[in-house]
Amino acid sequence: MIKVLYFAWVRERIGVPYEMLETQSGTVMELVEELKQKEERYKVAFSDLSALKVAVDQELCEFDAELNGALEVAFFPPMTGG
Amino acid sequence: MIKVLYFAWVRERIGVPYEMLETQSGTVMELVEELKQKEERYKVAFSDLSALKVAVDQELCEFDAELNGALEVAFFPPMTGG
Amino acid sequence: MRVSVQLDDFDIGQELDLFRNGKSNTGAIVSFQGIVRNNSENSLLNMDIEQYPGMTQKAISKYVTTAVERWSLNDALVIHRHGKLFPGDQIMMVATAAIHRHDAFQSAEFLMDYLKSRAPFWKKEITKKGYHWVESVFDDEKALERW
Amino acid sequence: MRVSVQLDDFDIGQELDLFRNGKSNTGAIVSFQGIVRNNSENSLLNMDIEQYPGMTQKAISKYVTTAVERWSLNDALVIHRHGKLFPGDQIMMVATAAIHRHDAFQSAEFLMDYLKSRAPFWKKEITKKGYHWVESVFDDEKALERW
Repeated sequence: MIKVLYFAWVRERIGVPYEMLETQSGTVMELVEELKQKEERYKVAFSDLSALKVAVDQELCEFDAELNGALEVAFFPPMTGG
Repeated sequence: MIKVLYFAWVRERIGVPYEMLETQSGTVMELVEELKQKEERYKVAFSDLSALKVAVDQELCEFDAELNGALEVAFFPPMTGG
Repeated sequence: MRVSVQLDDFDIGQELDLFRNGKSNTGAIVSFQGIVRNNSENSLLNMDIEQYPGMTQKAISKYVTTAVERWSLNDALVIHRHGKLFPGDQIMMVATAAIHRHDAFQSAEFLMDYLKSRAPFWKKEITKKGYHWVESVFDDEKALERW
Repeated sequence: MRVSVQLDDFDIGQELDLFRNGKSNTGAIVSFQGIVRNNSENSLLNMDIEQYPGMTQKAISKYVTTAVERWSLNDALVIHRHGKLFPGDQIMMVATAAIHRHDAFQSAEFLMDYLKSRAPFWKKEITKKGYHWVESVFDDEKALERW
């Protein structure tokens, strides 16, 4: 089981702040493809990956990062704090 | 009459914070030479002009600046505020 | 070093007074204060700042540690608010303490650049017409290149 | 814009609170606080700051005006003390308010660089062994070249 979190407009498009998933995906990219197959709202949220960032276990990483053993994956737009 | 002011160690070497002078000097440099002729303490204070700065009427300037009509000339070491 | 992510407002004077005490070789303290500013039409009702709770504190602490080491700081402080904020409210502050001013300035700018683009906060602006998520600015991403 | 040359201490929190109020498009405030730091032998008894009364206010105001124009600042503040100061005491502060952080940082650094080398103040350090005038640092003069 992996916890998948969504923030800002990604959360709004997907409709939940997080969900627990059973997945065989080996990388973030594979997880994204798996989600896009599932339902239209994921397809909308992940339509332009260049507008998104991802963190695995609360560390920023690239979409080709591996998931092995990760507890948490988060998707969100570029940060705008400060 | 012109008011000549001294600050920091220049003031200490010359012994007064300011003095009123009657002078015919046309430039700061001529005034310096005039003072150096007067007494030893001025010779000591003005021995190394590269260690000194000058302001005419409260504006920083060079030693070749003209004095015509100036009310105030000040000599001091480089500033160390802030 | 202190990092605080909080809903509540803070008193910058009190924070700077606490921050100043007890380091006898500190000669320079730089602070940055971020404030909710109105938009050009003056139509901002409020702002809502979302965060990634588990990651925020950790991410900021990493940049603070980097800054303290890189510029030999005596101390560094970051306070960042989340939740509902109104025009004129304080969003966040950074403070850095060093022997010399250049290190204090550089490290504060470094921290600001990283907080802007790498700390997991997202700003939503609510106006009379509705709301929108603030978009990241190319210049903010670009600003990281100089460090 | 405010420039104050004074003997008395100031409350940086109170100053920043006053400074923040009333400009609805200010998004960034940078402050610098200069503090009397002890020397490496920890032997500093006190510092004495001499000024050129007629010129100080005028010289600082000139640099503040330059900064406000060059970086489109909403406001700028300089407070500089003179007289007898002790280790840990505040010497001075600068604050700049802008729409964006980069202008606030740049203008505060510019003001500090100019205050250091162009405002007529001279620092004397009094230690157990006697006193000496603080010498200007080559780097401080050099810092002006970038502006």
